[in-house]
Amino acid sequence: MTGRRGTGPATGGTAPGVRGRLSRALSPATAFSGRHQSLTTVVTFAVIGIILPVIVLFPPFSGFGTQNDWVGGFADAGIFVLLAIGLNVVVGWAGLLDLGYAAFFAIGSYTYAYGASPFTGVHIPFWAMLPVGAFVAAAFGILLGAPTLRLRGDYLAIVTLGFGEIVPAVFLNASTLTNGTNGIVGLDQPSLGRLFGVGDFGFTNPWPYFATILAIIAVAFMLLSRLENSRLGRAWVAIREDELAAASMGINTVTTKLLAFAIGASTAGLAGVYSAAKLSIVSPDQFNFTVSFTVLAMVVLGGMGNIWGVAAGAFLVFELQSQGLKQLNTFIGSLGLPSFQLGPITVDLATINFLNYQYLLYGLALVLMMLLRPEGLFPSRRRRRELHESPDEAERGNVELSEAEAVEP
Amino acid sequence: MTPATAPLGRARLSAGRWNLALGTIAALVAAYVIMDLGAGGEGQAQFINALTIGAIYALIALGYTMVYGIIELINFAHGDVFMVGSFVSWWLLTTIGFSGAITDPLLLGVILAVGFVFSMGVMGVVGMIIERFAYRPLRNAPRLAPLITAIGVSFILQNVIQVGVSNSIVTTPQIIPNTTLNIGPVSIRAINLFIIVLAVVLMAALQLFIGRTRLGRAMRSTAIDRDAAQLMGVDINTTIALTFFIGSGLAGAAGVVQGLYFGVTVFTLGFYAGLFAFTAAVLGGIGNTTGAALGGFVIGFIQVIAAVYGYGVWSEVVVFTALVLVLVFRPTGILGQQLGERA
Amino acid sequence: MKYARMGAALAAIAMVATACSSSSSPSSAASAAASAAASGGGGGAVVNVKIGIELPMSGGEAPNGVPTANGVALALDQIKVPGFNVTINQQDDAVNGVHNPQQGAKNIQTLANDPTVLFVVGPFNSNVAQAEIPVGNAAGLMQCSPANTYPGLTKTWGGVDPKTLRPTNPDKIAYVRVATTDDLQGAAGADIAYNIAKAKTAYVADDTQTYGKGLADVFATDFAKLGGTVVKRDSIPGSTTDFTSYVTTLKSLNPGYVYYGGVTTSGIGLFRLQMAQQGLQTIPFGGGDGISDGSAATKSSFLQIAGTAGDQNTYSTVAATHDIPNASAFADAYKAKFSTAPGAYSAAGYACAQVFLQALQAVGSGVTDLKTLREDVRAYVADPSHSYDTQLGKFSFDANGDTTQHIISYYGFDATTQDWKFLQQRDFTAKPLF
Amino acid sequence: MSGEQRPGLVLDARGVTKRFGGLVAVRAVDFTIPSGSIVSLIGPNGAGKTTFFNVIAGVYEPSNGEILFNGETVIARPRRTWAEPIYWFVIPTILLILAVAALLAGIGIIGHLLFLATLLAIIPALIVALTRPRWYVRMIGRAGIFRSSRPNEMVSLGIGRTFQNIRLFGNMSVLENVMVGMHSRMHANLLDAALRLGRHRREEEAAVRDARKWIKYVGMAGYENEAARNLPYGYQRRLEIARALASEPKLMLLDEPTAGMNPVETREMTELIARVRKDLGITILLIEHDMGVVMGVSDRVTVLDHGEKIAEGSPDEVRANPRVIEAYLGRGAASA
Repeated sequence: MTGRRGTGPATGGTAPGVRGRLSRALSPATAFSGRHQSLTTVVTFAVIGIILPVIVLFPPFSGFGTQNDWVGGFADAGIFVLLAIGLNVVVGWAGLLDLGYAAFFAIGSYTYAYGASPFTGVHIPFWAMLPVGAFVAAAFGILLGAPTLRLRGDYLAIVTLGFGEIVPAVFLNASTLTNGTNGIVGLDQPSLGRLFGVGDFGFTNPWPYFATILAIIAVAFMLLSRLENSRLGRAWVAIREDELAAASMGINTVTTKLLAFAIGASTAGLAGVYSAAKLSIVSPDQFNFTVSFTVLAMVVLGGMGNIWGVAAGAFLVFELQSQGLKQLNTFIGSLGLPSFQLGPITVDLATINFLNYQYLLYGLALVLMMLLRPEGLFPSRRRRRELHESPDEAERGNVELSEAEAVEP
Repeated sequence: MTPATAPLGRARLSAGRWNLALGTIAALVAAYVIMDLGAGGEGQAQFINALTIGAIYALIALGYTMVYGIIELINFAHGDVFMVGSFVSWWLLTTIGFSGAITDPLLLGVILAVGFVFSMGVMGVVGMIIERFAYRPLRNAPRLAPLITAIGVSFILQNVIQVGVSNSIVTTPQIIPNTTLNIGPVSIRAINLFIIVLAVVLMAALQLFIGRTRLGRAMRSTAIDRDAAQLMGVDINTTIALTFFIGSGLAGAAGVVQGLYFGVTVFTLGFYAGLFAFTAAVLGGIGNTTGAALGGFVIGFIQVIAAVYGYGVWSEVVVFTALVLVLVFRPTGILGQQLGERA
Repeated sequence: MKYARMGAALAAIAMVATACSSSSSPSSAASAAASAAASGGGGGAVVNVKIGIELPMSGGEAPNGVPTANGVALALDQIKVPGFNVTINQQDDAVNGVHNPQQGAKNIQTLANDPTVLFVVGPFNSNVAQAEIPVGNAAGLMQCSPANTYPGLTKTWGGVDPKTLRPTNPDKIAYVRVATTDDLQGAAGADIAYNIAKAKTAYVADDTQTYGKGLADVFATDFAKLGGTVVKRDSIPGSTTDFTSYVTTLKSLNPGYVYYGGVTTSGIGLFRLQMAQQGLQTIPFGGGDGISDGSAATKSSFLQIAGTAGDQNTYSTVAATHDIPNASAFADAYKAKFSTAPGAYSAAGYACAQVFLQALQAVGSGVTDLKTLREDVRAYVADPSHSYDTQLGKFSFDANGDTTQHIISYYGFDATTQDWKFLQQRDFTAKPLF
Repeated sequence: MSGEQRPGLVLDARGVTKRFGGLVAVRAVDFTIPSGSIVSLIGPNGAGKTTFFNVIAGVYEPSNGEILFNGETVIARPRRTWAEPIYWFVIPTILLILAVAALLAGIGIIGHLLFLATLLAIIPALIVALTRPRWYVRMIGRAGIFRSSRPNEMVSLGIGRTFQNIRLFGNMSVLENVMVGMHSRMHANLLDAALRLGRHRREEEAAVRDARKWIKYVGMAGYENEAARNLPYGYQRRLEIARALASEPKLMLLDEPTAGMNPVETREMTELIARVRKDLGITILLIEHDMGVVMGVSDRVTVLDHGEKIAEGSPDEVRANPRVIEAYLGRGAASA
């Protein structure tokens, strides 16, 4: 990310050519956004909030659905954007691989279900439940993290994966407390109490939801990007790069990692509360490992570490999944391509349902992305450095090895 | 880089070996007693069930642990390699044209041998291909990168089977006759005995291979220090490919066993099997082949005990709780070596 | 969740119907279509309206959704309502190949946003329905599910009032279903176990899913009410393929009957297979329509997976009348149009479409305002006094939106045909179990 | 060397022993560093220098002995007491096992009571974990199972260090590297940063100013925005020192700061080290192989061999010590 607190855009001195000229040309704007980051965030989201609903009125988007459909879809995409930027804190910044992220999403959702449904008979307003859900998810993040964050990265991955399986399993099997597989239904709708003329959000009008998720994301963005450029954000990156060196620079690695975990979890908690309120039911099978892996794919494809890239990645992947592949079916079907022989198999593109190949496409995207463009579509500057290895990196690896040996008696 | 990953090969437990043996026996006795209490007279049968699925987990876990030992990568696709292996054996047996038990012992032996060799070979090659294209280019990249390609490969394998073969359960011919053998006081079905013996033989062969052969030494030395091994003339690429071949081959064998024992396979099989097998590898101490086998049996017993007492739905929770507890108190697993201070 | 995973059941129905009805009555659906087409000529301007379809259409769940949607399409082909041109707005609630409540809610919203959509056929899965009912209720858009059987969607169940699913207009029904609920099917299962298989003790298991668990719970309750004893109640996660330890447990309990609530994809066939492996194939085994999914020759069906050795003691139920009118004509027409045999829910989809078309015919003449029309259709279908003559027989919807057709068909395994054989059907309205 | 600490000692290590399994890497070493001095630790390869160094830096815990920093015990062999949080979990776990056992055995009432007791026993731990997470982690850290916070605590106390093989944050800029060094001197917490309170902004601005100052001090002005991994080797060494200086240490541990340098770079580095002591009054502990450097800057030299201290004194005394000659110079005469 460029522009940390008035130091101006750090072009790194090595960006020649077009990129350099471009960044020089844009430098007043970049400098402004560097200084007034939060204002920029708010303005950006306001612009997004206006542009997105407008752009879908025009072809080709208008052909795929009405404006209301699109806006409803954007509101759903917002859930994944929120999840992705939360996971980005854990994976992209602190470098901890969390494969059970959906667990915190589930915890946020069930928190809302307990706080605002006929199931418990408690009816706390949605707005109050947002911070509560975030807090509860964060608390579980700490409870899980405290014993396990000492573990090495890969072990952490498997423990989080396990946690991601345990949480839905508990919601499924502790049926007296959670209504089991049927889930908890009839959750309260958010309400503004006649403010702006909006009472209950209801089920038919997507606009209040769209505005709400946009606001939640904007706030999350503001807070998270402030963290990125703070003492804490630097500590996360330092831990990701070299944990021992980070500890030797005075960083309490456990606390810092725990904070990353808790903040990531709380963002998922927010998403969970919002999603539960929008859907008005929670059931255990909404939170299986597909959710965790999808969000991880979004983070990786978007560009680990770059909060804007991750958000864009999540948005694109979600829209591709919910609109793109379906349209691809229609599109290819409309081309009227002839079928052809591929060895013993007859391939008829028109009959292929691309929705069936979502996993294949995900998988290929993940592999190719790692092989060809490991930093993702919209990489952060730092990640680009890290993932495109210079020749002396290999040397560095050797150096580390011998250091490790030296540490051994 | 970790200073001291437990190397492949026999657990370096000179003093602890007796403890290990005694501990294992004590644990087995305890497990038997617990099962017998809950199983209402079928304790022995349940014990054999646990040993059998433990053996399957152990076979899969070996692949995880070998790959981890040598390149420190959680090969997330390994569970799906196992799944594909079960489909390969399904394809072979249905293509040859068997649908039921084969009673002629000679023919059965031949078919089994062909089936295992074929599946193990095919899956070994698949494993090598995966390594060559998805992991090798990333060998010096940050650790997250190959982990993510592994997840990607897992998606690809699942989807290929789902779309290309079947999106539902397929039935595999069970060619081993359903007979019960009585050996002294023990009554055991032929298939269970076959699986347990097969797993033990394969594991023993693996130990011998790693411990006694030149290639095994190459693997061990690569696991301990890749650069030093290279300097000593070990061909790293070949050695790592070989590791993948063996690990994936074992998963292929487990795939055949899956078909023979349960009679079905399905494209989603790999995820949970892989999850449990990897947990087994970590429980036992990853990088340690004996530990992986031990972990596999531990998980088998946990699952069966949970089922016996009517808590089958909680077995997943119990397994992962056990994993967290073991890692908290012994961060390197049951048989893992103590790592250096920093990891 | 499931209404009738009964592709084969339908095929069987078709065969039986061919055998005994001897095609004396021509297809009433076809004739209705013909007469409608004939009389519909003079109505003036034709109003373009749509019927929404909201089913899982991709991935592993395509076999559920596609044939059902085809049933709807077939109905639209065959039956014309004068003055209206009915087309389809198709939505898919599968994400990554798995049904997804979030997507379902979004789809129903999309359908509600399309002013020409007057009626929706779907959803398929109960938890998708739970997410959709509030939306459809708020939008005043009538939904007809061909497949939901979870009782809690329409009546108080497990202490939950279905009105919580309708927060916007609690007293307005915007969801009906043509499937009989699981409480009757569970009761039918208990009936089979106690009265047909003459078992006094039973082992009951489920696959932890809504459908399976509901069914198994009802079975356990009703079996006890009939005087039997449930020796053990197990839940087995659907992802498992290892049932050996459960079967071994079963062996030590030696019950007179085994009832397993769930669907084939959860591995129930495997349970039966492993029972046979451990020599327990003589214990009668029963399940719901989740296992009535075809003969032993059908790929991935319960009977194929279970293997056929000694399975004469296997029973299943289907929550529908066995004597479907004109089954053969329906099967033929379906085959002619889609060149495959009808799927498990094709007839149910067809029936849902018929409900809509008959309602449209009743309220539609002269109304051109689509908003009014949508509400009129909803109100007509929600009114318990109206009845419908459909592919599933004649029925109406009660005040909750449930079908009044409470007929469960009983099937048993027939070793000679290697298929399910119709045993009897029981009308629970006329002849309740208790 | 027991008894009250003498005035003027920054560091006082008493009987430090470190074992790795059966291997004793450091054996009962007493070691002191007077305030404001430059002390060198030398010894042949494998003598336990780096191990000892890592014990002081908090990376390893000593198997025995204690280390006093500014007269306060900061590192000692951890002892477990029953008050430690880990035991809060032991009791509930035992209760839970008993409860499950009782339930399985069919003694429902006892099982339920035990289960209740489990909840009661775990609640204090949960409350602490939820309300005071930092404190909870610190307490757990003391229990000896989750020790990780040692090195950073040493930094907070005033010990900065460099590494034998450079461990910079390669993908961060030079400026960021130095700012990470200031971590323990900065106080902005999560809320300050998230809400960007004035305190945080002022602190960040001051941090940038200070970081630039340190970069200039080690002679790297103009490289602020360069990625650390792209720096030339000598600069990487300097940056490590700048990063360590940024934590405002009282004692700086330099692990072979001139390793791999050419004579010019070595001379510059030696000058820098001397300057750090002179300008900033920072005490320095040096591990070094280059005897020229050691003899040139050190006030005192300590020699380790096979984990034991074999000599201590001024450079000249050590040079003349026969045991040292035998153990070290005798074999490595070329470097003497």
